Amino acid sequence: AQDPVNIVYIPKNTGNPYFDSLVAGFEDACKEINCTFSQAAPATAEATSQIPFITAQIQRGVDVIAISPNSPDALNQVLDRARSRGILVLAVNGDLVDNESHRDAAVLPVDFTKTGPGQVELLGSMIGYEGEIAILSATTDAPDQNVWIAAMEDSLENNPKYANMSLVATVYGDDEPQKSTTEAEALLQTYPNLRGIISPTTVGVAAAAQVIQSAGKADTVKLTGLGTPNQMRPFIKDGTVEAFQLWSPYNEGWLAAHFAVGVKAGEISNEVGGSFDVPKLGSVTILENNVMNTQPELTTFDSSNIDDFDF
Amino acid sequence: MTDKISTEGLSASQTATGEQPAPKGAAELRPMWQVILIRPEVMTFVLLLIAFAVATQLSPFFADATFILESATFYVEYAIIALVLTLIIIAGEIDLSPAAMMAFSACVFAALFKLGLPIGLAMVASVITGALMGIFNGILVLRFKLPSIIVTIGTLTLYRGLAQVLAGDRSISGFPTWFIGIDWKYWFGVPIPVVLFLIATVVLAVFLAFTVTGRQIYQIGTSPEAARHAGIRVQRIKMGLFVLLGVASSFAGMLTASRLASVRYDMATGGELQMVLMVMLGGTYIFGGRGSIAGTFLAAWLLIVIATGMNVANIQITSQLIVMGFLLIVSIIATNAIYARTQR
Amino acid sequence: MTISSPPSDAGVFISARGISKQFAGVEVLSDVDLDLKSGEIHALLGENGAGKSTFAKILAGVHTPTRGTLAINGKQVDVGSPLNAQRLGITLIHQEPISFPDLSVAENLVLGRSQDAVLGRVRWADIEARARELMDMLGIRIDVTRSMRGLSIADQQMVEIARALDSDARLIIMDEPTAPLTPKEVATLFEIARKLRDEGRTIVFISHRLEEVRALCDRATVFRDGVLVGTEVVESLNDDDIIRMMIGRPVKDYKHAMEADIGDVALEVRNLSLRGAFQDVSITVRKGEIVGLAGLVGAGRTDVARAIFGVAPADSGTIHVAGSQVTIDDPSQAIELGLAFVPEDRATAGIFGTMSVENNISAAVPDKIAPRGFIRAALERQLARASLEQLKIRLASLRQPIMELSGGNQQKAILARWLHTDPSVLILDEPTRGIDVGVKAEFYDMIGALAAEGKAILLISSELPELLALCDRILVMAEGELTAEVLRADATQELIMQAAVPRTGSHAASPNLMQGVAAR
Amino acid sequence: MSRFFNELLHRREAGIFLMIVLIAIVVGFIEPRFISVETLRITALAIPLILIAAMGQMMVLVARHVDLSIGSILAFSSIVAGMIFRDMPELPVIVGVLVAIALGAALGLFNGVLVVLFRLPSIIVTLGTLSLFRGFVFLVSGARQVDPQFIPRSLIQMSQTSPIFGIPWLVIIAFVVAFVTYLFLDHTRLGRQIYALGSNPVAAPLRGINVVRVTLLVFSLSGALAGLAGVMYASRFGYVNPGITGVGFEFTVIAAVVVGGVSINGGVGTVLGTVLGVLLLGMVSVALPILGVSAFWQDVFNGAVIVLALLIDRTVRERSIRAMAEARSTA
Ligand SMILES: Nc1ncnc2c1ncn2[C@@H]1O[C@H](COP(=O)(O)OP(=O)(O)OP(=O)(O)O)[C@@H](O)[C@H]1O
Ligand SMILES: Nc1ncnc2c1ncn2[C@@H]1O[C@H](COP(=O)(O)OP(=O)(O)OP(=O)(O)O)[C@@H](O)[C@H]1O
Ligand SMILES: [Mg+2]
Ligand SMILES: [Mg+2]
Repeated sequence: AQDPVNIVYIPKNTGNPYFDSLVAGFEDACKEINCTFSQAAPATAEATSQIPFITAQIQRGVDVIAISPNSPDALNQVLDRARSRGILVLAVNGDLVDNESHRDAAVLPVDFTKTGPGQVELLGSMIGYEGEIAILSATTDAPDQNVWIAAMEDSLENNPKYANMSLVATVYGDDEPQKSTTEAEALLQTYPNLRGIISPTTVGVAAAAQVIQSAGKADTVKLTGLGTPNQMRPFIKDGTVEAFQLWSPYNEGWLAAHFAVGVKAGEISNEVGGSFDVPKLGSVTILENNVMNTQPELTTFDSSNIDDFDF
Repeated sequence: MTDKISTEGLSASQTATGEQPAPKGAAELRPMWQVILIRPEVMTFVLLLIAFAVATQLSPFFADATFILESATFYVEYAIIALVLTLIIIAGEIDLSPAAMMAFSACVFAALFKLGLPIGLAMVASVITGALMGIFNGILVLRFKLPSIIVTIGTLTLYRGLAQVLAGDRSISGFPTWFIGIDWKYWFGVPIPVVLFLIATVVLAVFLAFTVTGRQIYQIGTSPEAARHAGIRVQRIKMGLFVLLGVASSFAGMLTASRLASVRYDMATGGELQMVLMVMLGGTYIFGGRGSIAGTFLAAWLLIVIATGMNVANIQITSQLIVMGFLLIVSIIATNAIYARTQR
Repeated sequence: MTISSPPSDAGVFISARGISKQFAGVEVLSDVDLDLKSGEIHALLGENGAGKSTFAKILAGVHTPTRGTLAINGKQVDVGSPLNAQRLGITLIHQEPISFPDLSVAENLVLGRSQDAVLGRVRWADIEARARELMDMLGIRIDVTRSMRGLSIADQQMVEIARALDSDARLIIMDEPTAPLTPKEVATLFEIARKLRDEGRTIVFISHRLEEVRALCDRATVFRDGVLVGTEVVESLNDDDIIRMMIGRPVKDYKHAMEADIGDVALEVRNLSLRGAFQDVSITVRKGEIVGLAGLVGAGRTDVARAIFGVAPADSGTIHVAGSQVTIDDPSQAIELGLAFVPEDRATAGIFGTMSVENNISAAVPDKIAPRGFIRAALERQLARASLEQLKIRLASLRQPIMELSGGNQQKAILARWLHTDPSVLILDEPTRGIDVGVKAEFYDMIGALAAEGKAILLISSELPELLALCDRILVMAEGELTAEVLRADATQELIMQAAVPRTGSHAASPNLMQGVAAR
Repeated sequence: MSRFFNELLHRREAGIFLMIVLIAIVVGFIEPRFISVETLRITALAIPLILIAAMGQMMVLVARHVDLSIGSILAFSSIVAGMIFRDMPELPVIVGVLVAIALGAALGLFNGVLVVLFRLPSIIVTLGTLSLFRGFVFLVSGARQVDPQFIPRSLIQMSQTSPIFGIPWLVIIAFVVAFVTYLFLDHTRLGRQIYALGSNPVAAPLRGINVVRVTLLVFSLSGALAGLAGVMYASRFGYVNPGITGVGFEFTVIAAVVVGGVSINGGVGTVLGTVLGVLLLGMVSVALPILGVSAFWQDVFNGAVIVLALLIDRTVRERSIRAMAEARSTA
């Protein structure tokens, strides 16, 4: 048969549990289809830290580079070079926002335009669609989060269902536990009537959960956001958090591997509007900007299903 | 006028002549091979050879000149700064803030450019910012006589903070195409940043080894007191070096900006460690007075080979951190030991 | 002067046999045999650098001897460390008082004393009470709770003495304790020392002041160049004997230099003052003249020299070089004006230790070796070689690190450095300190020759014979002020010493001293 | 003259205290909600980690050294403790705690040994071990985070429940550590030897101070306290991440200690001053978000504060040297 497709995945940084699950998706896929997989992770998620790794992978002559980019634009040059050597470049889990032409395709978990409204709906259902709410985000310029926050603001303003909910603050914890914690504490203190917090970032939602638990305010302040089940499990179990959302990072790896192998084998053509079948996921359509989603909606985790997940 | 003091019983003036081995105090010369071989730079060179051999063994993709030169472009930005840092450390000071200076001056450059300033002026402003930060470091160290190592830990936090305040978490891009991608432009088949590094090496090496100021840098580092007594303008030279480092950081920042086509406040985070590592690994004595540009040059290539080799061999970053930390400590200990040995 | 009581017949407390010490291969003590008896005050005498302090430090466990043994009460001991010395009953009052500036006076007194467990509680009240008692005993009024920082050297020395008193040490070594003290403090100290002797303890007393030795000590041992020359009962010695033992030749052998043709004023400083260092110092040095600056350690002579040369400029006063007033804020300016300065602290302010001899020699004249900014090795070599011959510097190679040279040869290299600047004024601060006798003589020759060439020389020295032999005129400083100016013809050691010893209360020179002061 | 110096030192503590009050008033004026018990609680919770590590760092600085590796030591102790909780849940919690402290002490000792054995400046040694120890963190953890579900409930509750006056255990432990440090430094011979060593390292052995022992001790204590802070990290944040935990911690701690009046020239520093320094920085970090100031300013503030504290230290020192010179001329 043909040589296996050589895939490398470069996560944002090492030691990030979220990406462990994504890697597992790749690994499992390559057990079943014709590919070999490796990963190379920088120590920090700083903008340039992935560049030496990309260069090294180009030199190693891999067929596919899948990457969760640390910067929407700092990687343009080096990714262009990878593509000029015939390497298939996939953005996974996060896109090169506004620089989509520097990668071949993107595998994103869900349609990001639905994330914001989905979160608002979830929180609204917890607080009876009424009261003050706040957002605890990552950094002020985090691209994905900003897209979601914009969508949240839009829903709150324009959807009459949320007319009684008011967004009183958006704060940023920089994805650092210490800063996220102090920001969350400041929210509770500054807004005594706060009913709910949305934290669309894994570090933030865990820190906020810890703060609410410490303050003993689980009854008055509801929290939701995007988190990993492992990170949030104790808070679901003790009732600090009723429900939160995410998608399956595992499926991202799974899909990316199938897509890459398919393209390399000429079975899938990377064209907008095309579609192909992936085992377990069913039919996947290539959307505008060559984006693929692993699932139509966010997965909601609560006490009923959290033990089914381990990532 | 004064007649000679009679020094009966003392015949020193008669016995003393020229370069005869003296009886007391004038120790034997060390053999020439020792003088040449027992030098930290030799250790660096040997390590470089070993690293090269190991990397070639580890990965069949490593031994490729084009690849190594291309990979070198990420590290020469630090290496250029490390060359200037070498001068500062030889002069008996240290500066841990250059990575932060890189970030802040690059942010100034990008922010001004975004404000509509012509790119040339923005570059000038960035260089001036670098120089000002160098002056600020210099004033704290020289005028207020604060220990440079701890002051620059303060200013490194400060400059990085300013970069963050100025640029936020956004990455700033949109530079004209001629500015972008200097690492993909070549002179004589070598990427321009690497050429610049080579030029800086030669210029600084000549400066340090053959000019009066270069000599005085060694003298200042060996004994600042004695240097001052000998009429050397210690403060002026040290201030010059701090400013030069600020300017070099600004240049390196712009090289990075060109390579990435974008600027963010977190540029070169943690780079100070790498720079210090290059200088130390090159055998420059942490207490000043000894060291060479050649050593830093070799050490820069050593790091390039190690990092590139490990990357291309897919060795996990965890091991890379340990190797780097270990190298730093071992190189300091070895340099120290070698110098202690040649003290007498 | 009181006649000391004869040494008691009690036995030997500590005996040294064959004690030798090398520093970096240089032997500074050779085969010293000495018995110190219980109940005696034993003087150690010798020129600067003779090895007195080194011997004292070996007794006190600060240094370990390269060879030789110590025995206490006949039992051989290995002192090893200061802590162990303390356990063995040996206490040293260091020549430079040891102080921990950030700790209180009381704490400085007890630090390291207690043998309690290290985690034992510190009883501040007891410590302070005891400290006050000791201070009262010594008649000094210091608040024992204040920090040590800022105490005068004299007070620091008294604290050290108090510390020694508080111990039940059998052997108390005092290394030049009286140098910074006032006569009254010296008297108190002597009283206490005698009391301790009468308790049967052994006291070793190091001093350069023969009259003190005569007043206090029972026996005296003289060192010269690291060798023990002899031990005698003090009463049996006269000053000439002692000096002869110290310098190895009769005093008379030092001959006065001849009058020379002295030219125009080369350097003049008027009313120079630096807060906390010296006040109102005026000095004139003419071409061809050697002017001495005498004084006790800490009198401020070095500070004056540093002020003239711009190392630590003065607050007020003026400096004139060759008749015109100048500003000197940095040594580089002084050099341009034709000044040169050989500092006393050769190791830190003179040499570039790890750099080659030729680099050291050329340091002050970069233009001569680098005509167009680039150093030409041949020129540098030539320059250095010329100095080798002129000053008879002994070394193995010009590329040798200068620290490998002996002190005397290092000093010659520093002098060579300055001669290349062709200075009109040379300031020499203790140029012969730590230099062996033979090389010293060479230095005297050179200094004389330089003056003969017409250079103006300001010579700072703590060795009176040296000043008496070389200088046309000697200025004396005490506590930061000029106290006397003595012409060669009138100069005697006594006269200078009297002006140099600080007076309590006022600094006015005594009337009979004034007679010796020249009116120039 | 030096009374004046002493008073200045004391005034230094009074000065920090005043500054804390001043900042509280100003912030309270702009944002009245700041003046509340809740602020006290948040501030109290923001400081225990820093306070405990600051006690160690202070001892190191007093001995005229510095320890830049505490962030990595904290992470190492924290991750190992976390792994023990995760992989050996049957062991009592205290085992993890003790192991964390012991490991911290061991890494600190390693720093000390390098400093003593090779006579290297501690700042360079610990700059090296800062990255070396971080490497160890990744190595032992396999770059895997210890998730919240594995952190024992009882440990988490240390930062939530209180034995008295609603003050969380974590805070109480931190202040107990500070008090014990005070007793040790001010009332034991060994403690005083640390000051003596830093005040005059050359003379210290002449007074029978075992320089090696004291140096190893301060580094081990600093490591052990960083280790303790590591467990407290797990308690406070509920998980341990090899890449995030403790990064940049050393700068915060050094800033706090230097602000508290501990001199980098050794020999000077008090527990009270350090506590106040930690409080000051802790309060500012709480005040910034309440005022709605971007977290970006935090670094600017920390950096400026380090530089400023050094300048103040310098001025005080210069004044005392001048006082000394004057004392000499009027002696
Ligand atoms: N630690 C040391 N390292 C090297 N040389 C030393 C050291 N200590 C003393 N010496 C040298 O040993 C010799 C004897 O010095 P020592 O201090 O014993 O003299 P001294 O008789 O006490 O002189 P003074 O009267 O000036 O105090 C001197 O030449 C001195 O330079
Ligand atoms: N109280 C003191 N505290 C600290 N240092 C002192 C004190 N007194 C004197 N010194 C130091 O001793 C050195 C010698 O003092 P100074 O230069 O004033 O006198 P000198 O007459 O040249 O003495 P010397 O014979 O030692 O050279 C000075 O550099 C000074 O710093
Ligand atoms: Mg002596
Ligand atoms: Mg002097």
